[in-house]
This record gives sequence, structure tokens and C-alpha cells, in this order.
Amino acid sequence: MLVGVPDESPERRVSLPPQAAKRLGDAGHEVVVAPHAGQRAGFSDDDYRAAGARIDADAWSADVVAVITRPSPDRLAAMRPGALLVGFLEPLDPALGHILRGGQLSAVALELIPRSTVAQSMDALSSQATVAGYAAVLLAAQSAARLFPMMVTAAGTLPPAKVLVLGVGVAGLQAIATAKRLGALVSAYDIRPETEEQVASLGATFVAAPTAEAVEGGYARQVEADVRQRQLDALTPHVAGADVVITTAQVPGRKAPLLITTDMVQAMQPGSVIVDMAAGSGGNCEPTIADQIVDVAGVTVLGPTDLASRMAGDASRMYGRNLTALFELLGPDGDIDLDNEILAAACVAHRGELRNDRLADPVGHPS
Amino acid sequence: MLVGVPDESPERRVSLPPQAAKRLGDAGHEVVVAPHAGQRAGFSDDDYRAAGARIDADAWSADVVAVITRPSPDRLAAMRPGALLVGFLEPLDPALGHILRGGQLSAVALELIPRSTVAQSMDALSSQATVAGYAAVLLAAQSAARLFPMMVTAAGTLPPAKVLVLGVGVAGLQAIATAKRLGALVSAYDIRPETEEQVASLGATFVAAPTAEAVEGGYARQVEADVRQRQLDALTPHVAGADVVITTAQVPGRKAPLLITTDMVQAMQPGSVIVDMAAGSGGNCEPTIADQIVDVAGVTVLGPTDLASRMAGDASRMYGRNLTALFELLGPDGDIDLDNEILAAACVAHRGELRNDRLADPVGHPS
Amino acid sequence: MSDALISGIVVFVLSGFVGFELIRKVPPTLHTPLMSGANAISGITIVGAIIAGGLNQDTTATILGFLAITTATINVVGGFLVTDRMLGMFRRKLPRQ
Amino acid sequence: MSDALISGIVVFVLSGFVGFELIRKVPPTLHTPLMSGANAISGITIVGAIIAGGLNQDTTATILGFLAITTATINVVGGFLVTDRMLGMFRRKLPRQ
Amino acid sequence: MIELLYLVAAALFIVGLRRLSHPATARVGNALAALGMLVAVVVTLVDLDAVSYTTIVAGMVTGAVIGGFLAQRVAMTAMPQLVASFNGFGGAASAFVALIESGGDVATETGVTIALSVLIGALTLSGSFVAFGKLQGIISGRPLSYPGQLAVNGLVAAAGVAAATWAIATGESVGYWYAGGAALLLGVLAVLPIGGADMPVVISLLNSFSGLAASAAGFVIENSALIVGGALVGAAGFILTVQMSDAMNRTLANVLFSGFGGGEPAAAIGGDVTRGTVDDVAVALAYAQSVMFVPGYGMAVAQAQHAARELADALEARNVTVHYAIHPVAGRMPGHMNVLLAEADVPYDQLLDLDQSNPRLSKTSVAVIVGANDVVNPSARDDPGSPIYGMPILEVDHADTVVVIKRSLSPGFAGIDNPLFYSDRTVMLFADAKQALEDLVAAIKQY
Amino acid sequence: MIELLYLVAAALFIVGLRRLSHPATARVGNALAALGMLVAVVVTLVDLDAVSYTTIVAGMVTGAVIGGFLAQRVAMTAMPQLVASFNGFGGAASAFVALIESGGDVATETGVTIALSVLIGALTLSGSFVAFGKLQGIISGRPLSYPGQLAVNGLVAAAGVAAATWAIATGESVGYWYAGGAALLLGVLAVLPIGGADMPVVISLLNSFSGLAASAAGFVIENSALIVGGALVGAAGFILTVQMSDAMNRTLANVLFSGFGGGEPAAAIGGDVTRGTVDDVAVALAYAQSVMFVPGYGMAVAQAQHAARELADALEARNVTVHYAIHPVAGRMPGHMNVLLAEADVPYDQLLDLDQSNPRLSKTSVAVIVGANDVVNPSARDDPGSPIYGMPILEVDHADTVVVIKRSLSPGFAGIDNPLFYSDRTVMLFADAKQALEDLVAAIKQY
Ligand SMILES: NC(=O)c1ccc[n+]([C@@H]2O[C@H](COP(=O)([O-])OP(=O)(O)OC[C@H]3O[C@@H](n4cnc5c(N)ncnc54)[C@H](OP(=O)(O)O)[C@@H]3O)[C@@H](O)[C@H]2O)c1
Ligand SMILES: NC(=O)c1ccc[n+]([C@@H]2O[C@H](COP(=O)([O-])OP(=O)(O)OC[C@H]3O[C@@H](n4cnc5c(N)ncnc54)[C@H](OP(=O)(O)O)[C@@H]3O)[C@@H](O)[C@H]2O)c1
Ligand SMILES: NC(=O)c1ccc[n+]([C@@H]2O[C@H](COP(=O)([O-])OP(=O)(O)OC[C@H]3O[C@@H](n4cnc5c(N)ncnc54)[C@H](O)[C@@H]3O)[C@@H](O)[C@H]2O)c1
Ligand SMILES: NC(=O)c1ccc[n+]([C@@H]2O[C@H](COP(=O)([O-])OP(=O)(O)OC[C@H]3O[C@@H](n4cnc5c(N)ncnc54)[C@H](O)[C@@H]3O)[C@@H](O)[C@H]2O)c1
Repeated sequence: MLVGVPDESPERRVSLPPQAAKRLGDAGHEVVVAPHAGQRAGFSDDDYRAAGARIDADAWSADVVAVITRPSPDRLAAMRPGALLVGFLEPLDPALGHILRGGQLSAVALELIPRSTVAQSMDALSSQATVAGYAAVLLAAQSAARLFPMMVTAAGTLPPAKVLVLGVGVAGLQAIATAKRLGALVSAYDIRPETEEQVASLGATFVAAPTAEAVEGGYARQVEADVRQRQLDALTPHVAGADVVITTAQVPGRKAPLLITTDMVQAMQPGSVIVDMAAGSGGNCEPTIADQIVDVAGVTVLGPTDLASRMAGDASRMYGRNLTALFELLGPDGDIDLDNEILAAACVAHRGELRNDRLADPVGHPS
Repeated sequence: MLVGVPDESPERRVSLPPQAAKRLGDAGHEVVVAPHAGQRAGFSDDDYRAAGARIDADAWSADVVAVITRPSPDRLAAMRPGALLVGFLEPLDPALGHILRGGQLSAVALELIPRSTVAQSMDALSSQATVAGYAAVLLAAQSAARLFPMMVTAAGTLPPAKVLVLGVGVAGLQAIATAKRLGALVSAYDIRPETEEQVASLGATFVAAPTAEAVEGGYARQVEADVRQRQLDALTPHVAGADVVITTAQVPGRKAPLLITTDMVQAMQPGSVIVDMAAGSGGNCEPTIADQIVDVAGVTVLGPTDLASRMAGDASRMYGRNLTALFELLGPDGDIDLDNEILAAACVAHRGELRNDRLADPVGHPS
Repeated sequence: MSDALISGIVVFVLSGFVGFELIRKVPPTLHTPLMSGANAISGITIVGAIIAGGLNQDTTATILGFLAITTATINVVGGFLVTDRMLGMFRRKLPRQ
Repeated sequence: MSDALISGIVVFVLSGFVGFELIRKVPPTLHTPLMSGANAISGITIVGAIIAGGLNQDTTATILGFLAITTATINVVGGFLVTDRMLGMFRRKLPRQ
Repeated sequence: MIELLYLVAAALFIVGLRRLSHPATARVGNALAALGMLVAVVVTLVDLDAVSYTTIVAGMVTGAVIGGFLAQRVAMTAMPQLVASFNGFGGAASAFVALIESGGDVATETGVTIALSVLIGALTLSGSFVAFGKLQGIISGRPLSYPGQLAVNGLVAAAGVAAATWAIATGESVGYWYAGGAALLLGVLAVLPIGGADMPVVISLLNSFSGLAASAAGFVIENSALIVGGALVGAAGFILTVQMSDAMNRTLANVLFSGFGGGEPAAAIGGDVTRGTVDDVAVALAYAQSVMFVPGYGMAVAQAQHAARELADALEARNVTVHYAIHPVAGRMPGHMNVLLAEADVPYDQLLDLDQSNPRLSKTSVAVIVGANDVVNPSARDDPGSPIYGMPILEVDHADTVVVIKRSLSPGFAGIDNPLFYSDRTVMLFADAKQALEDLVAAIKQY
Repeated sequence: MIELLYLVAAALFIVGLRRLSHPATARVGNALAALGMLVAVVVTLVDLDAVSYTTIVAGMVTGAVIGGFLAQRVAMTAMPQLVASFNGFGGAASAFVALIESGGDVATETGVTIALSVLIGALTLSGSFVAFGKLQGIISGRPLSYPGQLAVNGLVAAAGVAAATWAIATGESVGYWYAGGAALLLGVLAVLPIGGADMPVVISLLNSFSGLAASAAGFVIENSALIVGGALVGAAGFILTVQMSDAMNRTLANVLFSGFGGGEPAAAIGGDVTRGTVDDVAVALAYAQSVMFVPGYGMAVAQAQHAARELADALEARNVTVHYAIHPVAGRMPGHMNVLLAEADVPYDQLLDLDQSNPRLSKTSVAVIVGANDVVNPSARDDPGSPIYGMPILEVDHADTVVVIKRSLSPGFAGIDNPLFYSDRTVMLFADAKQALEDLVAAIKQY
């Protein structure tokens, strides 16, 4: 099959880096890459040519078009009927259905890959969250007034920075690990009770606050108002004592839960930092404004939505790996076998026919 | 004595943070702080007031004026005759002597504090280099295309980033330690042979390249041309193989030695990063331009000169500690006892009288 | 008590102490071989069988003597050989060739 | 060789084996107390001194007997007491009270 | 002179036993003990002024042929029962020796020693053969218990002692035969109730008994070789018995009287898995050529990364090659194992990913699974019905021996059972990973 | 019966010796051995049909008074020489017993045993008192050597054997006295050349000899208590002697014949510092209440941070409180110790800075300096002439015991000598820090 890799600027990542193009070529597929598609991730057109790909402005008319973010409708119009679109397609947005139906397109939304053991090699949410969790800590460390590690020096003893991670999914775990590596004193909290053990498994401390068996397909559910209030109350002192807070809590298809109010931010020491990784879905922190730096009484609140893109090279490499694993499930011309559990879960449209249940209820199968 | 803390903007650090002001107050001194002097480091005027300091725009007319960087001549004019100026004064600049003599001033240049065991608590070069070394690694990690740690994941195995540190002084050691914490594979090189053991003491690898017993007062000397060439030859393959290079090599009073030529940069992988911490004194890397981002064939070359300032809070805390330790050596009104070895070494002017030998040969006593 | 009995008891007690002190912590893999080797040593009763059997008093005694010598010899010969076989296997089993 | 000698040798050899096996790895701090304790036990010769001294044959023998008993008793009484004193100190020295 | 030569034989026994208890010298130890036996037998034959050598030669040849044949031909798996039968023969021999001496005029003292020899020898004989039968599967391995068991055994024992007392008192040698008969019965009754899995401990105890029987026989014929040799085995065998029950986390009394330890023989305790002790695993590791650690989420939960590194260091000090196989989804986040092993300063070149590990695993002596489960589950490879079918796994089942360290048989993240645990190459070490690894470090230093 | 009671005494000796070799049971062991001695003496007295008890009572009372007095009054520091003198008395007693028996008609066999008893006993007597003199400072501790030393000793030994042979052959009992004289001389000549520092090993060897002398005396009077007790001490004492020379990293032959190990007595080897072994330090740590680790640049060079953490874990498992004192300038960069200890996962709350450490150090049982030097140099506090005078230090010299682990006496970064090493509270453990800490972990698990 012919795989197209369009130029998605201003996005820095690229859906298939040269290594992935080479793997697809070795598997007998043809890859066409738009000029400069990989440049912002550190991959030149020559690298692609060396990997056996063709450089051609028309990457949209391939059998399978691999993207990272959802393309605009006019770009999709360039796709040929029956072709397959793969990427983070934001499957909850009804606008998507309209376009796909119109273009007779098939589409696989990577957000809907089940979070199960077998599907993990195609789980692009995980791979990108890994990069983002790491990048969030670097960003926090640079923005904080304190050094992370403890240092007993001739110029005084610097205590270790206190880092609090709220939401212990993939990104949260990576943030815990990275902050711990840098020498911070790390504690963490999540609504799912099984995360307590996971936090301990990274040598960090779990914060005692309400948890709930609130899981659907591995994801957290939205929780009731009284639980929310008890959560806030329990977290307040921990947030106030932290030098750095990194929040990652999300509930698929909903606005991100509010875990830090403006009052709670004001109770923090000036010079502290909050990195709100849920900014894209509304933020876990009240004052957060996506992609802006907000100063609340000396506390810096950051809401970056492009964290994975900041490490575009490795992020693209991992994304490309996920896609090539996914492509192994496809038929010779990119056909989708709907008997396959993974494809059945992630396929949002098949030759223009919308698979509505998936659009309506975006939570995957339980693993 | 009355200690003045002027506002040094745009510098973000402040010479004496509130904690240091409190210590001085407890020791019976008076501290006057210019309004907003600490703000960019995260210290408000209220914090100073709480620490017992007076907020007053006229901080320059104190007995002792504590600065971080050398003030402009017009600011020095506000100092009263016989007063003492303490800070990083760039004592090699002949212009300095002129001003000090004119103003009948005394001055202690922190660059000249001996690097000996007893003087370490006043060694502000060390404390600021510690912060800078840490910050340099964070900057490099954010700018690099690769994640530092090794990760075996479902989306492929990411090998650890290779970090090379050139120049293993205080900043270099801290950079090694920080990069190693983040999981990178770290190697390092310095001209002084005793650094080999120090590199190993942080679990990193020493790069075999020429070393020389080229030490004066603990500092490296400039080395001969043929040694320089052999150095470059030996370093070339290591630089080419590195994902990140951090250079810190300095020779006091001279232009920083050239360790990486443009050719060597071009031999590196696109996406690699060089952080040149010697940019302020000419740089260790040929393409470096101080405080600019230079792209050489996909390699990012950074020459930040404000690394310690980027962590202004902790950097100021450590600086303040150094100063309070130094002030313990002074007489009641800030008099300098020239029999004291440390003060004798660091005092560049005494009541307008230049201590020329120090100005001419800025290398301190051997420890 | 006869002198022989008393000196026998002294010898018995001292030997017992030697036996107790002899066995330090034995790795479990050696439990069976050690048991087997010790069992072969308990076949020392063969010496008694030879002495008693060689007296050749009457038919019963002769038969008993023959049985005693035979069973004791089985114990000794079989015991040492089988221990050796076990230990040979043990050595070979562990490092891969 | 007399029977007594032979059974003496048997007993001697077996006791030697017990002695050899008895002492495992001893911490150096115990070297001196153990030596002292063992030394006190070697004062068992006091039994010989009593037997020999009690025979009371002639003056020389009596004097020798007295000397033997005295020296052996010094060894026994002094030896056990001093060992105990050392061990008492050892225990107290370590944890701080 | 003969006594002194017996003393040489005894010394050889002592040195032999000592060496037998250490892996590196065991084989030499056995040879030394055998040499001691040769010395004792030759000395006896030379010194003997026997009426007829026919019986002696006939008996020795017959015994040697039977013993040699059995020792060579019996399958390795049947070793324990073979040892049991040999032991039974030894007990019988001691009883026979005493019975021969029971004819004619017998002093009371000698009578007592004859009685002891016959009683202990006969008990050893029948007990050993019941143990043999249980291990061989001739008698059911299940513990056989009935009410009043202990009382019955007590009665039989009392009968034996009574018969012996009568014989000693009256000089009626037939009384010793009755006593022997009672002891034979007691041996059967005492061993039958004990489960097959506990048989090794029982055999070891009976072995200690056969030593005592030999020693008693030595008193009967006033022979120091028998007294010394028998006492040695009696004492050493007893210590060994205690160690064996310790290794099963049982007391000896518990083994003998509880009727527990049921099921079939062999080491299969707690289901169908093979349960190992720290010492078993330590010996396997200490003498391995190459070891592959396979860390999983359990290592992280136990924070056992430092202990793993220590164990690796201890093994490398013994020239064992050590690597770590990291599965892409081991743990609960990408790179989970990496961050922990980097913290423990494991060199990067010892970390292998999936593609590097699998070819190596088939050349690995021991694979040590430290709290991993799903990532080594062979059903992902072999069972198309498994929910994780198709996921590449670390093929640890290709290693010579597999050691699995986890706390129980509970499943991992995917919630499915793992056939690896039931493989006959696999030894389960049930413990917290950190504790187990630390114990292994301590144990390895002993070997 | 008396033989059996002697056997009881022997058993008590055995159990006593075994317990004496373990720190936790040593005192009980000594008591058991003393009880055994009491049994043996009482049994002997009861059984004795002596012509006169006067000598016996007089001798025992005199001996008990002298022995008791010495044992209570002698200073603890003089213990080793006291043991030496007791040992000499023991040897003398055995020789005397044999000499008493040498009167009258004596069989050749008995003659041999008398000769052995006299020779060994006399040698022990004189050798022990020379050792006593050296330790007490009466005789110079320096090794005394002259050419042909071995030849002279050989001649004296030959003379002793010749005299004894003559006595045995002719029955002339005076020959035994000559033999004893020669042995006395030999004892002096053999011990004189050995250095004072090696005396403990020599005493231990002579102790083993005095056991043999007692055993020989046992043969003379055909008494099993002496044979058994003497043989026990002979063998156990020999093993102990070998262990003692091992602990000094010497072979026994080297100690006896090299004339090395000079200088004054006491444990002062290699200058004025007290050199400790791993075992010494392990015992001190195992029974400490609180331990403070003081890491320095040497820990970093040795990359011993993981080993330090392991040792701390092992100590905490024994309920020892553990902290780490971090000096502001320890290592070669600010925060050097922090980064390493964080890697080894040392909990932050165990890390103390200067201000927190110093008050605690005076309440610390053992301070363990791991490759630090300048930061614990008391001259920074006490010696105004020192180049580092005025720098605040970690006041480890306030701890009860200080253990310094480094490879040599070489100075640290500041290049100055450190008086701490020469303090009498300080034990130097010369080794690479990682190796030393790992050895300590292994050793501590033994106690
Ligand atoms: N890597 C990722 O990114 C990621 C993310 C989410 C989920 N997952 C999933 O997690 C699984 C990872 O596989 P895995 O083999 O590493 O782990 P696993 O299959 O979850 O098994 C872990 C095992 O460790 C044992 N364990 C737990 N605590 C222990 C302790 N203290 N000491 C000793 N053993 C302990 C448990 O058995 P006992 O209870 O018997 O001790 C358990 O069976 C895969 O199914 C993967 O898909 C991975
Ligand atoms: N912290 C900083 O920022 C900094 C920067 C520069 C200089 N300094 C200076 O460095 C010194 C630091 O004091 P310190 O006490 O940490 O170190 P130190 O005084 O330099 O002493 C370190 C000791 O470690 C021993 N050592 C080296 N390798 C070892 C090994 N493998 N195993 C065991 N011991 C080993 C050495 O003795 P052996 O050779 O006998 O083994 C040496 O005496 C101070 O003088 C300080 O001023 C500090
Ligand atoms: N099977 C696999 O191999 C595999 C791989 C990756 C992830 N997963 C699982 O997928 C799930 C989702 O991971 P994700 O990172 O995509 O999650 P996510 O991004 O959807 O959410 C991040 C975290 O926020 C938490 N959260 C939601 N509401 C919260 C609240 N009110 N308070 C506190 N925390 C709240 C969630 O529990 C989650 O841990 C996890 O269970 C993870 O273990 C499984
Ligand atoms: N006594 C103390 O406690 C103490 C405290 C801090 C620093 N110091 C010592 O002070 C000295 C200077 O430290 P610094 O960080 O200020 O140094 P610096 O900033 O002057 O130089 C940085 C490093 O560059 C190296 N360098 C110079 N020319 C080079 C070349 N051509 N090639 C490679 N490397 C080259 C130097 O050797 C030095 O290590 C060091 O010796 C340090 O150990 C001592």
C-alpha cells in the first residue's frame, strides 16, 4: 500500500520518521513524504530518501495517510475516496463525522486504541504522554526558583524541592520518575486506588486523599461533587507545601477535573511553579490558560499543550513505531479487518460509514 | 556597619536575599535594600522588611555595598569615600582601577577569593557555577532531540543520550552529576589530570585526551599550541558521537580555550546540542555567539551567559551565604584587615589605593 | 560396668560430638547425597557381620551370618557407588556445557 | 602397646577432632577471651596433680605434688575468673549506657 | 594395632563426612569415606581367625553384586528410595549381628546392647522399606491415619521392650527375635501415617538410627570401629535430619507426628509448581555460567533494584555472566525498569531489550524472574485463545533453569494465569522480591 | 562411674568452648567450662584414697588465693600477659605431674609419655613467661635475633630429646629433669626472637601446647579426663592460633620464625595508629546503638555509596540508628555526597548537615568515616597554625568510637596530616571504601 506523510506544520513532530519509513519499505509498502515534513523534528528530506521514501508534495492522495493531529477539512478533501486516515483524530468532535462521511473515508483514531497489554505497541497516547511527562518536569525545573536536588554546600544547605504530581497516568508516572531522578522529594495522588502501589514502585509517596474505584476501560470516570470537594480539601495542604506541582488528571471526553483552585495557588510560596498538563482539556488548575504563562501572586502557572512536540525527535520516533505496529494489522491496501479487536475499537469510520457507537462513547474496551 | 543592597536590574539575582539580611541583622549590622531589588529572584520588599531590613532607594551610600555584577561608573559615583564595594568586579579591567581610585573606594573582588578549603564558604564563583552547571543541563535537555534516559518501551528502545562535558571545574562537575541523574551516558574531559579521578567519582567516564600539569592556584593555565592541536584531534570523535556537549573550560584572565571547531560541530548529528558555558569569555566552541541560538547544520549551539540568573532564587540564597561569611572577616565599619590571607588576596583597592599586583595578576594564592 | 563398656561409652560420646559438630549448614542440594554417604558409612556394621559371621557356630548362625554380611555389603557397596553417581550428576547438571 | 595406651590414643584422637571442629570463625574481639578460656580448661591437669600429689611417696614427690597442685589451681581459678572479667567488660563496652 | 587402624578408618570417615557437606569437595569426601571403609574391612579380614571364610566370601560377593547392580542401574529419579532400601539393609545387618551374638551365655550388659541393636536395626529395616514403598508408589503416598494411632504404636513399642527385657533377664535368646518382630511392626506403623512428600526427612532419620544400630552392635562385639562409625552417622545424620525439616519450614516433630505433607512424593508442595528454597536457588546461581535477570513490576513494588544489583555483583565476583532482560511493557510505565536499574547503577551494557535478550536466553543457565509475570507468559506465544496472544514475550522458558521470585501465584496486570510457573524447569521462590534477593546474596556468599 | 563423670566434665568443656567462640554466648560458655572443671575436681577428690590430703588442700588453697587475686586485681590492659603467666603455670603443673610419676619403675610406654609431658610442659612454662616479660615490658619487645639462631635452638631441642631417651632407656629419672631443663631453655630461646606485637599468637600456640602437655600427663597417669580435656584444648587452641595469625594477615610459620612484628606490644602496628580488622569493626557496629556515617571524597572515588546503604540497611535490621553527616565541602563539588547518596536511595531524613550532625555526634556510639579526611580534621578546630584553622568540622572525635576507612595515611585535598587517625578512640580500617563496606556487610551478618 502507499502511505502518505503530509507536512503538518506548525506541528513539530512528524507521523513517520525515516526509520519508520524504512521499516514500512522493508515490509513492501511505498511511502511518500511531503517536502520538509520532518524538518522540525530533525529529519531532512535526504534522510527520507536514504530510507527509501519518495518526496512529493502530494502526500494526501495515498492509500493510507498518517498524521499526528487532525487535519483541517480542506486538507482532507484532497484524500481519495476509500482511503484511510490514521492519527489523533479527536473522535469526539461531531464535525469529524461529517467530513469522513462526505469523503467516503476510513479513519482510525489512535485515542481509541484499547489500553490493553496486547495493544500497547500501538498505544500512541502512552508514547506521547511518556515524552510529555518528561518534558513537563524539565519545564518545571527551569521555571522553579529552587534547584530540585538537595545540596549540602559551603554556601548553605539547599533542601530538596518538593514536587507534587496530581494524576498518575502514563504522563504522571513519567513525571514522578523524572523529578525523582533529579533529586526532588516527590509525592503524588490519583483518584484510582491502584496507583498508590504504582507511586510506591517509583520510590515516591502517595498522598492520602479520597480515591474511588472509578474506572472504565482503565480510565478514570468523572466523580461526584462531594468527592470532588473532599479531594480539594485533602489536597490543599499538600499543594501549599509544594515547590512544584505537575497536574495530569484527565477524564476522556470530559473537561479535565478541577484539582487546584485559585485560592490554593495563592497559598503557595512565591517562586513556586504549576505545570498543568491538562490545559488542552480545560486544565486541572483554575487559573491555567492554555499555552500561556500566568502569574498568581508570584506563583507561575504554565499550561503547555505542546510538551511532546518540544522533544519532536524522540516523540516522532515513538509515534512512528506505534504506527508501523498498527499497520501490521491492516490488509494489503490498507483494508480494515473489523473482526480484529483493536481495529474494531479504534476505527471511527469505514469507507464513509460512521461507526457511531465509537463516536458517541469514546471509552475503549476494558483491557 | 550599614550594608546596602542596590537594585541591579536587569540582573535577576540579588546580592543579599532576606535570609541573609536577617543573619546580618542578627549580627548587629543594618541593611538597606533598594525597592524591588529582590523581586526578580522571588523576594518581595515585605520579605525584606520582615527580615528587619530597611527599604530605601539610596542603597549606594552605605558603608558596604553588596553587588553581584560590576556597577556602572555613574552608580559608583553615588558611593561615599572610604566605603567598601563587594561583588564580582571583573578585576582585570583597567577601567575599574580608575573608578575606585577616583572614589577613594575599597573593593573586594569575589573572583579573587582563594580556592582553598578555609575560604570555600565565601567562594561565590563556586556557588554560582554550581547553579549554572545544573541549569546548563536542563537547558541542554530541553533543546536536545533525544530524551536523556534510556527507555525500553513498547514504542521502541530509546538509547540513553550521550553527554560530553568539556572542562571539569565546579560547573562541569555539577553538569556531569545532573546529566547522570537524568540517565544520560556521561563522559568528560579536562586538561588537569586530577580531574580524571573526580569524573570517576561521579560515575562518569574520562575521555582520553592530552592532560597537562598546568595548574596555577588551582586554575588551569593556557597551554601550548601543539598540545591544543592534539587536544582537538583527540576530542573530535567524542564530540561527533555526542548528542549533547556542555563546555565549561576557562583560563582566568584569558580568552577561553577553543575546544570545538566549526568542522567538529558539522560532524555531529543534526538535532544535537552544544551548551557553551564559556561564551562570556569568548566560548570554547567556534560558532558560539554569546546569548544567541546558532544553528550549524542542524546542531544547536547555545552560549547563555545568564545561567545562574535563571535560577535566581537559589543562586541568590547561595550568594548571600557567601557574602555573610565574608562579612564576618570585616571590622566593625567594614574595615579590611589586610593581614587576613583571604581578604589580602581578594582586596583590589583599599581606600582608593589600588593593590596593583592583584589587578595585574588575577590568579589567587595557591591553596 | 565392664571397662570395655565404659571405654565404649566414652568413645561413643566423643564420636557423637564429632558427628554433631561436623555438619555445618548444608546446601539443600547436598541433602540427599550427604544422607546417602552417611548411610554408606553406617554400613560399618559389615565389620561386625564379618566377625560374627566368621565364627560359624551353627546353621542358624551361619545363615544369619550370611544374611548379615550380604545385607551389610549391599549397604556399603551400593551406598558409596550411588552417592558417587549422584554427586557426578550434580556437578554436571549445573554449569551448562 | 598396652590396652590402656591404645584406648587413650583413640580417646585422644577423637577429642582432637572435636576440638578442631569446635572452633568456627571466631570474631577477633573474642580471640583473647577464647584463648583465656581454653587455657583455663587446660588446667584439667589439676586432676592429675591431685592424684599424683595425693600419693605422697617421698619429700621430693610431696614438694613436687604441692607445686603441681598450686600451679594447676592458679591456672584453673585465675583462668576462669579472668576470662569472665574480660567477657563482662566486652559486653559493657559496646552499647553505650 | 588393629584398633589404631580402625582409628585411621574413623578419621577417614570424619574427614569424608566433612567434605561431603560442601558442594565443591563432596565427591572427594565420599571417596575418602569409602577408603576408610576399605581399610576397616581389610583390617578385619586380615586380623580374623575365622573357622570358615565361605560364608564371608559368599556374603560379600552376593552383596557387592546386588549393591553394585542397583547403584548403577536405578534411574536417577529413584535415588531417594534406593537410599532408603540400602539403609534398610544396613539396619538389618546390625540386627543380624546382634542376633548371632544372642546365642549362648550373655552378660546383662551385653544383653542390653543386643536388645538395642535388634530393636533399632529392625525398626530401621521395616521403616526404610515402607518409605521405599511410598516413594516408589507401591504404597500410597497419602498419609494414612486412623484414630488411636499413637496408642497402638505405644503398645507395640512396649511389647518390643518387654520381650527384650524378658530375654535379657532370662537369657532366652528367642525373646530378642520377638523384640525384633515388634520393632519391625513398629517401623511399619510409624512410617505409614507420614505423607510421601516427607519421606526424605524420614529416611534421613532412619539413617541416623541405622548408625545407632551399628554402634549398638559395636558394643555387642566390643568393636570400636562400629562404635565410632555408628556414633558418627547417628549424630551427623540427626543434624542433617533437622536441617532437612528446617528447609521445609517444619519442625522434625511436626514431620513425624502430623501426618501432614501429603500428596505424591517428589518436591511438589503447594499445587503443581516446584517450590524452591533460597538455598536451592543460591546453589543454582552460584554454579551457573550465565544468569539473566528479568525484572517486572514486582521488582518496582518491592523496590528491589538495589538488591538485584547486589546479587549481580556477587555473581560477577564468581565469574558468572549477568544480564538484565527488559521487556518493552515491563512495569507500569514506559521505561519503568530503566529508571530503577539506572538508580541502582546497573551498567547500560548489561541491559538487553527484547530483540537482544531472546537469542541469549537459550544459552542462559538460569533466568531469574524478579516480580515479572505477563511479560514472560508463554501463552502469549503458544495459546491463540489467550487475551495476550501475539504479544512478543521474553522466552525465559528457553533457559536451562527458570527461577521465579514473586509472593504468590496471583496473576499480573493482564489478570491471566501463567503456565511458566508449572513448567518442570521452573522453580518458584515465593517471597517479597527485595527480601528474596537479599537472602540470595547472603546465601551465595556461603558457597 | 568416675569415668562417666569425667565424660560429663568433658562434655561441659566441649559445649563451653563452642559457646565461648560466639559473642552472644561467650560468658555462659566460660561458666559451663568452669562447671565442668568443678565436676572433674570433685569427682577426683571423692574417688581419691590419698595418703594425705594436706598437700592437696594446701596446694589448692594457695593456688586459688594467688589465682583469684591476680585475676581480680590486674589491670584490664595487662590481660594478655596475665593469661600468658597462667598458661605457664599450667604447663609447669603437667611437667610436675609427670616428674612425680617418673620415680620408681617405669614402663617404656609410660616413659615416653612422661618425657612428652615434661618436655612440652617445661617449654610452655618458660616460653609463656618470656612472652609475659615481653608484654609487661620487662624484656624488650623488639625481636631479638642473632646468626645461627635456628641451629642453636635445634641443638638444645636435640639435647632435650637425648636426655629423655636416655631416661626412658635406662630408667634414670634424673634424665627427665635434664630434658625438662633443656626444654625450659628452648622455650626462652624460641620466644625471645619474636616481636612483642606477635606475642598474642605465641601465647595462643603455647596454650595449645599446654593442652598437649596435660593430655600427655593424662597418658602417664592413665586418666581420661586429662587426655580428653588436654586434647580438646590442644586442637581448639591450634585452630585459634591459626585464626589469630590470619587476622594479622600472616602465616603462623611467618610469625614464629620471621622475627618480624617488632615494636612495642599492644595492637599498634604500622605507626601510632590503631589498625582494625573488618571483624573488629563489624562487632563494634553490630552492637552499637547509633552509627553515623561520614562520607567524603573517598566514598565517591570508590563509588561506595551503594555499599554504604547496604551496610546501613544491615545495621537498621539490628535496630541500630543510622545517620549520615554531610559536611558542606565534602567531596570535590557542592552537593557531591548528596547526588551519590540520593542515587543509593538513602532517605533524605537520614542526611544531616553540619549543624544537625555535631550535637548528635557526641551521642553516637560509632562514627564511620568513609573516605573523608579534611572535613573531620580536628586541627581545623584545635590548631591555630593549621592552614584550615577556623573551618567548621564534623566533630567525629566526640563519638565513642571512630572508625576511619581509607586506603592509607595519605592526606586529603588540603594536603595536611590528620591527628584524628592517631587518637586512641580511632580504629583505622585500611582498604578501598567499597571493598571495606561490602566486607563489613558480610561480617555483620555473622554476629
Ligand atoms: N510498561 C507499561 O507502560 C505498562 C503500563 C500499564 C500496564 N502495563 C502492563 O503491566 C504488565 C507488566 O508486566 P510485568 O511482568 O512487569 O508485571 P505483572 O505481569 O503485572 O506482574 C507483576 C508480578 O509481580 C509480583 N509482585 C508484586 N509485588 C511484589 C513484591 N513485592 N515482591 C515480589 N513480587 C511481587 C506479582 O505477583 P505476586 O502478587 O504473586 O507477588 C505480579 O504477578 C503488562 O501486562 C503490561 O501490559 C504496562
Ligand atoms: N566540596 C567541594 O565543593 C570541594 C571542591 C574542591 C575541593 N574541595 C576540598 O576537598 C576536601 C573534601 O574533604 P573530604 O574529607 O571529602 O576529602 P579529602 O580530605 O580529600 O580526603 C579524601 C580521602 O579519601 C581517601 N580515599 C580516596 N580514595 C579512596 C578509596 N577508593 N577508598 C577509600 N578511601 C579513599 C583518601 O585517603 P587514601 O588515599 O588514604 O585512601 C583521602 O584522604 C576539602 O579539603 C575541600 O575543601 C571540596
Ligand atoms: N495496558 C497497558 O499496557 C496500558 C498502557 C498505558 C496505559 N494504561 C492504562 O490506561 C489508563 C489511562 O492512562 P492515561 O495516562 O492515558 O490517563 P489519562 O491521561 O486519561 O488520565 C491521567 C490520570 O488522571 C487520573 N484522574 C482522572 N480524574 C481524576 C481526579 N478527579 N483526581 C485525580 N486523578 C484523576 C486518572 O486516573 C489517570 O491516572 C491507566 O489506567 C493506565 O494504567 C494501560
Ligand atoms: N578548595 C576548594 O575547596 C575549591 C572550591 C572550588 C573550586 N576549587 C578548585 O578551583 C579550580 C577552578 O575551578 P573553576 O570551576 O572555577 O574553574 P574554571 O571555571 O576556571 O575552569 C573550568 C575548567 O576548565 C578547565 N580547563 C581550562 N583550560 C582547559 C583546556 N584547554 N582544556 C580542557 N579544560 C580546560 C580547567 O581545568 C577547569 O577545570 C579547580 O581546581 C577546583 O577544584 C577548589
